[in-house]
Amino acid sequence: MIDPSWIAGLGVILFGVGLIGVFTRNNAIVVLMCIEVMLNAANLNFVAGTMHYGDVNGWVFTAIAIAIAAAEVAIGLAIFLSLYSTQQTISLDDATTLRN
Amino acid sequence: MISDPLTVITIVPLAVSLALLILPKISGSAEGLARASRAISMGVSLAMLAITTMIFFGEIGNVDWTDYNSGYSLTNDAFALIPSIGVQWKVGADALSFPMIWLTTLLIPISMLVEWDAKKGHLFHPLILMMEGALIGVFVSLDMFVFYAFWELTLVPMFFLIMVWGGEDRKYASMKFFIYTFTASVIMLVGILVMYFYTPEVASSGTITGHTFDMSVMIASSDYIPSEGLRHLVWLLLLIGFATKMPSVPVHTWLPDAHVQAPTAGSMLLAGVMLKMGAYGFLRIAVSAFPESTVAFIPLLIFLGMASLVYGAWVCMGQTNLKRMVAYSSVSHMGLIFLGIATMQPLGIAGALFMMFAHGIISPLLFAVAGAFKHHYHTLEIGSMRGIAHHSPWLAAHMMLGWMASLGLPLLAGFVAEVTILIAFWMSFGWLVLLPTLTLIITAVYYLTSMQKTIFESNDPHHGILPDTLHGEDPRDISWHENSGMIILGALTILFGILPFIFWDMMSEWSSGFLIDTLVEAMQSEGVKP
Amino acid sequence: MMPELIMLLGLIAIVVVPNLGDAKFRLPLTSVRVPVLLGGSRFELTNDPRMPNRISNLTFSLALLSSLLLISESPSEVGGILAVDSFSRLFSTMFLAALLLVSIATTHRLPAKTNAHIPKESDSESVFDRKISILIDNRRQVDFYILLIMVGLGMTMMTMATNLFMLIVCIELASLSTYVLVAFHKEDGTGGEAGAKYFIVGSVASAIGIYGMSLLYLWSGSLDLEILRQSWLSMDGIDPFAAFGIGMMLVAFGFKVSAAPFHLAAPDAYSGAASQVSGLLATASKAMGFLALFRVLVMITVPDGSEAIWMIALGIFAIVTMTWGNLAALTSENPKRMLAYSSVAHAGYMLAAIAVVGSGISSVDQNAIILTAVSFHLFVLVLFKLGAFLVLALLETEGKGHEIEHLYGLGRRDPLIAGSMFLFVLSLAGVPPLSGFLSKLLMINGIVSTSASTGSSSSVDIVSWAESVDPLFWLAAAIVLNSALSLFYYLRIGLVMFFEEPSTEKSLRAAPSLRMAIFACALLTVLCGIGPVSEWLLDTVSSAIDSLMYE
Amino acid sequence: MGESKNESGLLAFILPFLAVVPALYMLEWESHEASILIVAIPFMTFPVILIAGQIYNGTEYWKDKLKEGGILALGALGASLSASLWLVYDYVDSLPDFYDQQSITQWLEWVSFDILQSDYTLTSGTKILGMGVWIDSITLMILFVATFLCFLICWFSLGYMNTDPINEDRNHRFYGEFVLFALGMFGMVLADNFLWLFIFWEVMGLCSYLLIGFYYWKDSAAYASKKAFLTTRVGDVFLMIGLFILYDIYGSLEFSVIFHDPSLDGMVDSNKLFWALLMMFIGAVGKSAQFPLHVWLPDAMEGPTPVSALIHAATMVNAGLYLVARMVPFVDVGHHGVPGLEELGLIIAYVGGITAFMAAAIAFVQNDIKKVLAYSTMSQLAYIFTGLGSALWFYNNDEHHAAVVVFGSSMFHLFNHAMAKGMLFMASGSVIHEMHHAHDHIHHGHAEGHGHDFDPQDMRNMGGLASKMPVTATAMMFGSMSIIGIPLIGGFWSKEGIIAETWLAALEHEPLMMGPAILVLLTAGMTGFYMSRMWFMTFAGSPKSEVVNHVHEETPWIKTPLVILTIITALGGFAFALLGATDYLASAYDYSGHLKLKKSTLLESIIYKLEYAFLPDKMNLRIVGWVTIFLSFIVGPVFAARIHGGKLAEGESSTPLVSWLVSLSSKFGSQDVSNLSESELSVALQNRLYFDDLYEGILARTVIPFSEFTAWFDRKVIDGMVKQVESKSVLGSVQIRNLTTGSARDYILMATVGMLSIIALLWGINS
Repeated sequence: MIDPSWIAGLGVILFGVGLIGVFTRNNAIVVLMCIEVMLNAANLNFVAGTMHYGDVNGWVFTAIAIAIAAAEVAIGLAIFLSLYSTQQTISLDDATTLRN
Repeated sequence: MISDPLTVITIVPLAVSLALLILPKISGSAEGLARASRAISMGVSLAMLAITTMIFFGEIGNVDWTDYNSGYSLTNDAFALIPSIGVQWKVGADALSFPMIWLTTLLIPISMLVEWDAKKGHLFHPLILMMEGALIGVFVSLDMFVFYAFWELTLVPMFFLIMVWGGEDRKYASMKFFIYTFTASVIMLVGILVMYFYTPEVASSGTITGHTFDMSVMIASSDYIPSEGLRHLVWLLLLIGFATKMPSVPVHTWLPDAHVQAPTAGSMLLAGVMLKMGAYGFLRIAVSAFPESTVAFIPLLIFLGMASLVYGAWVCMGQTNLKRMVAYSSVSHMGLIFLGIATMQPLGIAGALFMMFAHGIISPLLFAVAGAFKHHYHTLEIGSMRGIAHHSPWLAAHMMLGWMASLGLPLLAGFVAEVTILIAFWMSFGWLVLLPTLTLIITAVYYLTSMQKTIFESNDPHHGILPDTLHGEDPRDISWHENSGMIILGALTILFGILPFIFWDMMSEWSSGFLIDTLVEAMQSEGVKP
Repeated sequence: MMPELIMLLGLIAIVVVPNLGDAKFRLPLTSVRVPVLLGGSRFELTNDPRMPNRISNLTFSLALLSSLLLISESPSEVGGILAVDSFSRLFSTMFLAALLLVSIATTHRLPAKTNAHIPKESDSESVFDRKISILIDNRRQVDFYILLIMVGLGMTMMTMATNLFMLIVCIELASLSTYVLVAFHKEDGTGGEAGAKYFIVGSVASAIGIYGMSLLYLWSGSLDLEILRQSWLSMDGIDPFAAFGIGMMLVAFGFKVSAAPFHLAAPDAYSGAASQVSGLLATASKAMGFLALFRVLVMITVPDGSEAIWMIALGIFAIVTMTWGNLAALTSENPKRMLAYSSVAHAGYMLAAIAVVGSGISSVDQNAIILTAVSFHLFVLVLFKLGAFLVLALLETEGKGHEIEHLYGLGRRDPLIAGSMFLFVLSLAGVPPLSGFLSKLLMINGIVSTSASTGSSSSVDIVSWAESVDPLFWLAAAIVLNSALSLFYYLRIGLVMFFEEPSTEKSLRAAPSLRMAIFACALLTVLCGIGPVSEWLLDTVSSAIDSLMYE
Repeated sequence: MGESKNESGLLAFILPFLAVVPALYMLEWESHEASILIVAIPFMTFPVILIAGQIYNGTEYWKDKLKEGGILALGALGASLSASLWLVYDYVDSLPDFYDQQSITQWLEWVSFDILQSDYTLTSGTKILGMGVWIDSITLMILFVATFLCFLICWFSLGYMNTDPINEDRNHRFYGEFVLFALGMFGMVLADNFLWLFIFWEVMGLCSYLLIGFYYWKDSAAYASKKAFLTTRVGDVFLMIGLFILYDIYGSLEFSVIFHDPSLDGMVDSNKLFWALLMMFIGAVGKSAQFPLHVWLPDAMEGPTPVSALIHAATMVNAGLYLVARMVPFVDVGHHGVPGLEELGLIIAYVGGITAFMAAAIAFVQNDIKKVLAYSTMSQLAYIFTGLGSALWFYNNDEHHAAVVVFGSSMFHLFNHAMAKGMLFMASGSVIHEMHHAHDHIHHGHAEGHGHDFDPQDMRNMGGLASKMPVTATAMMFGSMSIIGIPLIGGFWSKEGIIAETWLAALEHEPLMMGPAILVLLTAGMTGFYMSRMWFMTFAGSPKSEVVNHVHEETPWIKTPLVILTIITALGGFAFALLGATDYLASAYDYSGHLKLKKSTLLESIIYKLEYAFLPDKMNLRIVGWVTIFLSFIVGPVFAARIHGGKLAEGESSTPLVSWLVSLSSKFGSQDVSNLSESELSVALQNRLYFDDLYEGILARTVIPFSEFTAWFDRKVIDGMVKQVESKSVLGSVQIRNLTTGSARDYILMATVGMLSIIALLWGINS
């Protein structure tokens, strides 16, 4: 069995990747994906915690977090769609009519 | 007759003015509306004047104002407003506040009268009425929270008066007025809150903070503030708030702008009563609560007073705008109040109180005159006209009287205050008196020069030199309502110059009692010799 | 759980009712047609596009009523992760009040035409399009209120959460709905962008928060607040997992309360969204964030009698936030952005107050007072912040409200609305005797009374005292100076409303329900400042906080 | 023309006023109870005149019957006069003992207060700064002078002011302010304490300002009024300081308290007292137009002539003298005075001497008849100051007899000068008035602007008026004689004493006194010259302009007071001298004196008096006396006659009272001094020794730039800081708003930075 700390370590890496991704990438979809990655990092921690403490709550958390992520994707895509329909872009740097 | 007259004179104007501001809009606007709301406002303010006058004559409440030891008179049964934090509706008056209350009720109808039909719309007079309620509220409330609320509430109607009916630069002036004084009062608020925190725990249930805003309790419990440094700091914070309102150099620059832009009635109230709030608050709260700090900071008081007085007078001389000059002269005169308090003599403090009152009737006259110039000659530029006395003899006469009163001519109200303060000042500080006294010369110079350059010297017995701003219109003298307002103020100026004891006696008694009760101990411990 | 149940019912009703029609189901093999009510051509009543609004109003009214009645309910547990007490009821009352106001105020947001017809083939293209858009608008009414009730559910549930995860889930439920609400008004092209930005930044923040939460889970093995507190108290030194976890959760909540530098999307979102929604974000959503901060910071991490680890961070962020907000608002030409920045500044004031709670020098009583102050401020913010947004909403009904010029001469066009607006901005600025003053006073009082006593009692002059006093004292100074700064732009609104020439003399749209909401806000803004109403509110808040602090 | 009408019926209007005092007498009032009327009646009248004038301006009744308020004013002043005569009558021979005297009545408790003493307790008993009435011989004398002259000059004004069309519809202002002035003067004299003395003093200052500026549209008048007010204000401010110090020393400003024991049993610090008195003296210098605050008085002649007569010659300018006279008890070491204040007497004497000489010198070159009189006033007042200075010096050195003589002479000179100068001004007013009318008469029908070049006050346009205006010429002759000090007439009886005693001090006691002594002696001769010059230029010789031929005296309003005052001037001096006025007036600070003949019969008294005047005991005094007589009686007038004297034109003759003088003036030959008048000294004198230029230059270089600097400082620096805060905030605001770039990426970046900094703060600080 893998030591939970490895799983958590993977989570840290994933979180880092996601975090760097969200502010380096310009495409809203990619950013959304990065957010998913970050959420998955959290999920890994929950899993690791469950393994470490033998507490099933972690799994429940993971499941619900996945649900949240799914909802987020659904809503996010819908919003991006509406952004695209008005501004013909989903590039974050281009959608800057609201500023200052 | 009226069981709680102070509450009545505070609430009624506020309520009526709110009703007048809101109701007509609901019922739909009509042409006669303006006239009706004007008449109602005037009626209410006159009723308030009647009440305070009856209070003075003992018809209501039967108060002996010269009795210091009886404390606050006309108090009500405290009525809890926000018991959770110890806020009450508690009113009362003593010889410190009563002259100010009477002055307020006097100036409100006069300022309405002076601008009787100068302003369009139905909002002007109700706003002045609102001023009345707020100003009286400041003077009567014995709860610090309510005091502060009224203190800030006075800004709102004045803000509108300046903003809506002001001069060309009214936007800047009203903003500056509001922000400047508000900032100072929030700083003061920090001081008040420290005082609040050190009030003793009140056992009565219902408070969540365990403290009370009751003014007398707060003042009495200032001793519980453990550190002298903190007491000084709180005193200083309070001073910032009050000195800005007075205003004292170097926090005075809001005043000239506000005055120049304000409509006549606004200026009259601003100079007549609002500036006095600063001095009143300083005595009522800062000095009462922190006598030791006051005594320790006497040099600061002298500095501020001197700076305002001397510097203000010099700045006056450099002004070319009549109203601006008059505004700076207010700064200059307010400086004397600090000097009077700094003397730590009953005479000086009573002089300061009388200064508050005398300046309260003289400066409205000055501003009424300046406003009349603006109204009838459309300019305030000193030197843009000459020989106006020929066209506007009444205006010239009022100008003469007001200017003379302000420069401290004997038998006019201002002199009483000036001479008493300066006598006390000599007794306490000796030759330092040269500075304020010599400033009286400067005062005379700028006043006389401004008169010479407006109402005199046209070099033609039958025509004045009219300002360009008149655009060839026929010059007029002031209208009957302006005139009657100014005549009342002028007559009072003379009356209180000759018979100052009408209010002086109570002020003097108050000062003596206050000094003995509050300040003497601090003077002894600080080693300040009378 | 009564309010939640009511909302659930409302949610169902709002989904079902507009679909009710005369559809009949023919029993197979018979000609008996049994009405099933769902589908078919709808009844006149259910066909009314204003129906969803009415249902929503009714739902929120009932929920608010029940919440108010239950406000002093004795605490009860629900399933181990929810607990009802007067503190949670207090906040759900606040949320419901805000939502009710928004719901009432949105009656006129979208053009709801009762005489919508299905376009015919014979219609010209423009008529065809118009008919279609009317139909779409009418349909959207439902979506909007469904989302609104979802927000309500998320928020009220969130108040009761005793488990951190539950807390986050409820916040997400509310947040995700608000993202959509922000993007909802997408016709003018800004809604989509506003929603996208708000969504992206919000999601990142909540992702960070959830990650932080997972770290806490790794650290303590449970996310129950009570257990977390126990582990925190028994923690030896500072565990990096705990510190990182708390820090990351602060980011998530910081975004909710729009604290700098997490607030950057907020002005964009507020200005892109419908004003009612912006108002909701600035009040209820912000309150939600603060509630979460209470739970996490105050309930978990405040040690007894010593300084909390986040105290300095929070103090610094508080100052940065209030200064940033006020400075940015100073020259803002868009009143919605201006209010957004002002909302940022207010978050700063409240953060400053909360920072004092963590200072370790304040007694439990003082903490209770500070939390009371903050809660009270959040409560009255609903009145005047939302009220100000509603005034802008009224302007929005004529396509305006996003430029300061649109406020020009409002005083002449509609004095009562302008007067209310002026009241709102004065209250925001903290001018007595309005409620904004009372709440700000309580907060400053909390800071001052806690910190002033730390000064050396032997100091005889100001300088030595100032050196000896706890730096927290200067938070009060920061608030005071910021309040002064804020006056510039608040007064500017008053100035342009009463002073500038309006571009049109036309009076504003009637919109009676919106006006009613505005006037209710204005009236309560005054009443909650001084007198019995404020006393009642303060008392309620205070006892609710007591139930939180002394249980 | 209006003035030819018989208007004596108008006097009926003043009868009710005059009836007030008799009525009160009938009601068994005491004179001291009625004393308040002296001030109260004018006080009630002046607003009535001002307001009624403003309202009823131009109506027939107001203009013709009430003379635009003049009749009301006359009535009020008549009532004051009667009340004051009553007071004088009651007290003139029953003065209370000075040092234990109390105020005879209290009018007003103005302000009352406590004082915190150095043991931190309040004084027991409340202090009061109130107003009461104080009576002694000086009070009575000045009160009489003031009420009498006010009444007469008001009478004169009815003829002078109301006939000049330029004053039409403006006279109510004149009369109102005139009455207000009168009340100030009366109040000042009656006041029983220094504060109220000062208060009324300032009221007079105000009226002086208002009346000088009566022709407010004239640049020169507006400027002169301002100058007068400000210059006296400088003095007043110092006077105030003096009062503060005085109050500090004695805890009161009331005469009865202070004079009871001015040394407080030797406890008074003479240095402090010296400063108090010196400060008060500066006030007196301002009010009485002495060097160096003298610059306002000549300009003050811009006011109407009655104003010059009353305020700037006969009454107000005496206030300074009155104040200095009140300093005697402080220095009178014989009676609880404080020793060591000799310098004060010296300073006062020097100021007086310098002013006397300087003013006389400037008067040499003046051609404006009123200016000559103005400088003469200044010079004569300076005489009195010199006398008072010597008196103070004597008192302080316990030279009691000399002190009493010179003090009494000074006060007596005040009386003589007031009467003579009031009359001289009225006479000059009469001349100016008639010249003006004659000029208008000649140029009647000509274009309006034509007459403006003509100056009716310029003596170079006059000459030979003795035949046209016999009454005026007579009056002026006696007036000038009194001022010059022609033996036996008016001022002679007082001036001799001043000069002699000053010399006494210089010769026998204090060499430093030599300065003032020489100066006043020289001035005596100079006075002889310039007064004679004025008279000769005006009345003798042949007419220097055509206007003179059309001059004729007419209105009785003008003649009546001239005649009355001529009699008083001519005979009053001798008469009062016989009655021992000098001693009586000095008795204020000594014992209860009585106004009575020194010797048992009139003849014996006359002989005694003459002997005393011409052949005093001490040789050096005798020399001084005769030198004075020689200079003033012989040298001055003869030179004047040589330069300006001359016969009247052919066919003109005058009354015998003056014609002898005219013909005498032509006997001394003539001398052309035109080259002298172009000398540098003469130019300097014409420019008033450049004092005005100096003051103006200093003010223009210091005060005005400094005030402009402060105004700039206030606008740019103090308010500039406020504006800086504003503009910097706006700048910061724009910059900080630019951080909201609109790109969600940047927002996320910022949030990440925020997260990292939070973690750093949490983790970094706590581990």
